Amino acid sequence: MTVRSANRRLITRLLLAAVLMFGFGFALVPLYDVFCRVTGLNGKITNTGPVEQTGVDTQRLVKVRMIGVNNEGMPWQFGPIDSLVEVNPGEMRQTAFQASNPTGRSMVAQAIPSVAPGEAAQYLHKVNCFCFNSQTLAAGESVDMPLLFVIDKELPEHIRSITLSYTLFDISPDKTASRSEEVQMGGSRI
Amino acid sequence: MAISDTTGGMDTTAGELHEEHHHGPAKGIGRWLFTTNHKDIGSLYLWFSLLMFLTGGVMALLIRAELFQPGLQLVEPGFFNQMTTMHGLIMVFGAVMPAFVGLANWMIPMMIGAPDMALPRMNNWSFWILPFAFAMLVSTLFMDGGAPNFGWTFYAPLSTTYAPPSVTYFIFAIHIMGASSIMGAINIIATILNMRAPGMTMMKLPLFVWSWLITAFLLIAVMPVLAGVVTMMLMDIHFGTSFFNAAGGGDPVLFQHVFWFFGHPEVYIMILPAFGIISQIIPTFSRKKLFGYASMVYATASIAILSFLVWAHHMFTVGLPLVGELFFMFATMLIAVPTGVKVFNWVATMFRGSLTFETPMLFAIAFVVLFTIGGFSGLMLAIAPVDFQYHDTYFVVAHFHYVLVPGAIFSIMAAVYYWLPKWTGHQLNETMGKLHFWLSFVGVNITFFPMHFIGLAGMPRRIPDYALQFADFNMVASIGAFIFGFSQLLFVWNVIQNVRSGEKATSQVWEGAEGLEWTVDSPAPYHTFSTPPKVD
Amino acid sequence: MGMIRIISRSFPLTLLPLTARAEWTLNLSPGVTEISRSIYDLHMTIFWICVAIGCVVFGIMFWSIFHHRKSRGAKAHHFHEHTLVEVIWTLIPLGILVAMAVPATATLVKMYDPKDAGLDVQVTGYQWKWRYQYLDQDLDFFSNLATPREQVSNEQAKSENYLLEVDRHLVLPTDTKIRFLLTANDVIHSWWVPALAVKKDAIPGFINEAWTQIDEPGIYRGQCAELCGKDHGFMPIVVEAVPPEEFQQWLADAKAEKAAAAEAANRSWTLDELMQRGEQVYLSSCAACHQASGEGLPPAFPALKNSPIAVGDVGAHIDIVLNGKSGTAMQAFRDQLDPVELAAVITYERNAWGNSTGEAVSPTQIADRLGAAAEGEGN
Amino acid sequence: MSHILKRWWRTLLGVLAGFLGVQSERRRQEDFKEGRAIHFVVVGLLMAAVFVIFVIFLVRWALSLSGA
Repeated sequence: MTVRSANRRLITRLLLAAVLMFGFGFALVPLYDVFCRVTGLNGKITNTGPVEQTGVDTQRLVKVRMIGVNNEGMPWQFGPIDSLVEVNPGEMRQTAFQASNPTGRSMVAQAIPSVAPGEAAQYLHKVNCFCFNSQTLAAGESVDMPLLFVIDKELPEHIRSITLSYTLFDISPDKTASRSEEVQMGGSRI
Repeated sequence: MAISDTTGGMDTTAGELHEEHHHGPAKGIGRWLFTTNHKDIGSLYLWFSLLMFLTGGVMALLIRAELFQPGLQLVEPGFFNQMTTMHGLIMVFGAVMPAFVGLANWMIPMMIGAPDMALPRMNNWSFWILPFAFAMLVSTLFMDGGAPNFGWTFYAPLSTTYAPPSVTYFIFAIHIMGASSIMGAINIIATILNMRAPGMTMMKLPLFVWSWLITAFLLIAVMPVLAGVVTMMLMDIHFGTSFFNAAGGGDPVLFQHVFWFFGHPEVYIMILPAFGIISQIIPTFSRKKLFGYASMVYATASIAILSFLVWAHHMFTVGLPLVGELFFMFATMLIAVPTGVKVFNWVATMFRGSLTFETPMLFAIAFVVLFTIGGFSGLMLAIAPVDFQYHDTYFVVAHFHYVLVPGAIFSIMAAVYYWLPKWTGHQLNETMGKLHFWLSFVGVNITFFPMHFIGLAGMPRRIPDYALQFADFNMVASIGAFIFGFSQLLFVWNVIQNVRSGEKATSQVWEGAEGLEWTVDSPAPYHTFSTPPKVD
Repeated sequence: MGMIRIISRSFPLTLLPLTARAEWTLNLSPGVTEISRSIYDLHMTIFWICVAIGCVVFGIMFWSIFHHRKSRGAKAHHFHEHTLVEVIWTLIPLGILVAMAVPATATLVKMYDPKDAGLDVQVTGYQWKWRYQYLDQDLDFFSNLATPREQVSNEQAKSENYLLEVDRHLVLPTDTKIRFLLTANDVIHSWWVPALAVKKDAIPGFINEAWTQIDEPGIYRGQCAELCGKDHGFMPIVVEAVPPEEFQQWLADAKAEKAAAAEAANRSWTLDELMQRGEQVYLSSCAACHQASGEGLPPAFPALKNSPIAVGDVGAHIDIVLNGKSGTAMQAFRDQLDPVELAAVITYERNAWGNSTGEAVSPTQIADRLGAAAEGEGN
Repeated sequence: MSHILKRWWRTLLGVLAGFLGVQSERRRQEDFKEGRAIHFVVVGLLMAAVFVIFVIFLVRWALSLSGA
């Protein structure tokens, strides 16, 4: 085999390796999700939808701290009805967050949930949550947004307190429009 | 290693690639633009990296000048952040990496008895796209909204949703640099695997070549990941995806995972060639073979794999679960030792040798001592609970500057002084070389050692102004930085003087030097080993 | 434009105008919590281990540099391998590190155990200030840098706690386990108080937890530890630890103060009063972006001087201050400031730097706007 | 058969030596004469996976000891 053809073969393989690694970079995104689901790395809740009731563990009482956070530039008034909910593992519990839009325009928001400690995320099962969908509120409108959840009985003993936070992001269409306009004008964030 | 120049050794190597090249260099600018000669391209890389080193250095001095005293004196906070970001990017991607590629271009073919790099034309491209990448990066300084200001680690969402418009140019610059590095790495691998002179088996490769072979594989593995992460940023910024944007279901912490998946091997990319260089220089001036060559090769090779398993030790404070913290702490500790003890091999090489202390050796010894100090602080940083106090303080700044300045940069300077007589044909001016060394050595320590103290005392990284209890050591560090910075002008002067004049160098140059590169004339002819040497 | 802004103001060339000189330290602070002390112990242990290894390695190296130099007639010996020695010098450090891992793991496990906290405090990072919410206590405030800008620009002598002082301290009880719930409003911040050995990233959209139990009353200062934009260096943290009884008293006082502020909104304010108050509020809450001169830092931060908002329709001006401007760095200040402060700062912006509208916005006007929205919530 | 096994065994030993960072010149000569690069890469990747699993067990063990 001549050096030239050996080189060509090697280049092909190495370029292929580079392309594969580029793909692998993107594959890290779903891999990370899987990894998070297994380890609760980032406190994302992955258990949603209907749940089978298998009895309540009345021996334990878990404190669930509810938090509402507004992300930058979000003027809604937003917070839980009950800041602290005490619940037995296995018990289905209904609570709600309140939101009102004090501005003079209609806005769309998306609530993003997060759980601390992250380890608890896989044991917090949300049957129904306002965070499944985006919320639209007209000017001055307000709404109670329900949340139905169960804490799995398998929750490790050492976790006695769970924090469930919702961060409200403004995803109103006019917001995106105004931002891209700014980009076109060459200006940055004003 | 016995070497005999045989004339009939054209059996396997690439004489065919060079039919058109049996003449000297072309004249004028065209020589440099269109050159496919590994020595020319090596020189281009080295000059380019020197230019970038000085540019990044000016930025560092601006940073240190601002930090000379508490209060804002010279620049505004926004511009300060642009400086820290550009300094980091330029030093990592513009100074250290191209310098190593330049050394590889010059030396690898000569060390393995090859007439040139395996892919000379690609070699030309991989250099010439670099100036464009950096021109684009530096031009962002003059754009509306300023240059990237989110740190060289560019954490989202500061670098996406909250970035200045110039971030797009930054992303393209990173893409080009990545392409250049990947092409360079492919070329180096092909050269080492396919172009060795007959008899130059893998077992006989000099350690510099070995370390570069492994580094090149690392580059091919991680530069595409970096390209991937900046592409995701680009899509988040312009195409409405949500890789790192929590509002759309993304995760800013994911950015850090992907970045450090690239970033940790990148650390080794910047230090393995340095290991190689030091492993060439210390034996030469100890007049003794490297102690534990086999161990060095094996350890370096295993780093290539294991360095992928410890990335999250850069992110102990992001809120990893306990299991994650422990995993990355244990893994880091276990991996650190086998690599760290390579320092012992260099010491053992010097032990019972016959030592002389020419300029390259001085830089190499300083490397061993100061790199080890950087290694020690690295060990301290590996302990997760303590890292909660060290993380993102000047202690970390001290740590990685000890690894990169008296580590990577000193090794590059050692290499330049070591091989310069071979390149120019002129003996080194030892007096000037030593003056440069001592000023640099003193300057580096005055600059970076106090940073350990201010970090432990509680000063965060990347701040343009600080509380009064940090004032004294910041002043000391700034003075050191100016000593170090200006002493590099001596380096420039030394190199230029050596190119222009000097005592005629012999082909062996250094008394204890061994290896193929020392069998050719000094200066090395434009084409070396057109006829492969025979290595027994 | 605005490529390199050189501050042309005073550049003190003398080395001495630091009137206050805090004591400098070389080492980590042992801190005031059990965790911070065990971290300090770990730090010192690993430090001395490194020193010991360093002494041995560099000792041998310098010994051989001295004795095995060619100028002293040293001849090179030709050994270049000894596997057993290499194995030994690898295993010894490995053993030491494994020994270190044991206490490190124990400390880490403790740090990750926020069980049975007596007080929950939500910490939210903003560009560039911190917000503290005492959950269950109905107390919520922002903590801004208190160092005057003149000190930063060297027009005034620097105070003792330069850049480490805030307008409102985070007051915490001693001998109580306190849990922090950390998040951020915009970019990633990191809440760090060295004396408590708490450093945790505050990430937008995510919640992190950390805890502390302070043993000694005192004032402990820290800073944001994660690059978060222009004023990353200007968002300090001040924790004031007081005995539990005193903490209860402080809570009661703080709530009373809040009620009094609401009361103050009902009385009438003159233009001068509002301007005076407004200037203070402006400097602590607005000047970081819009600059004390009102000229901003365009394009990122627009000027207010002669701006259409500040001299135009007052309703629009109130709206943007209360609700922020979506898609920009302009925050909603409705929760950050009370009605008096809001009215004062809007009045100030409409009458400072030659913006002579002569209009005064009254606190009641603001309170009505806020109240209307609150009623709209439908309870 | 036993010859192949022996070769893989030698490769495995080589990789482990790499992870420890120590190898003797004699062994290295043997590895380079008889071994094949691709074998070392494959075994190296496998052993990296084994290393990960080993550390995971180490973590679990440490946690069970510390009672968390």
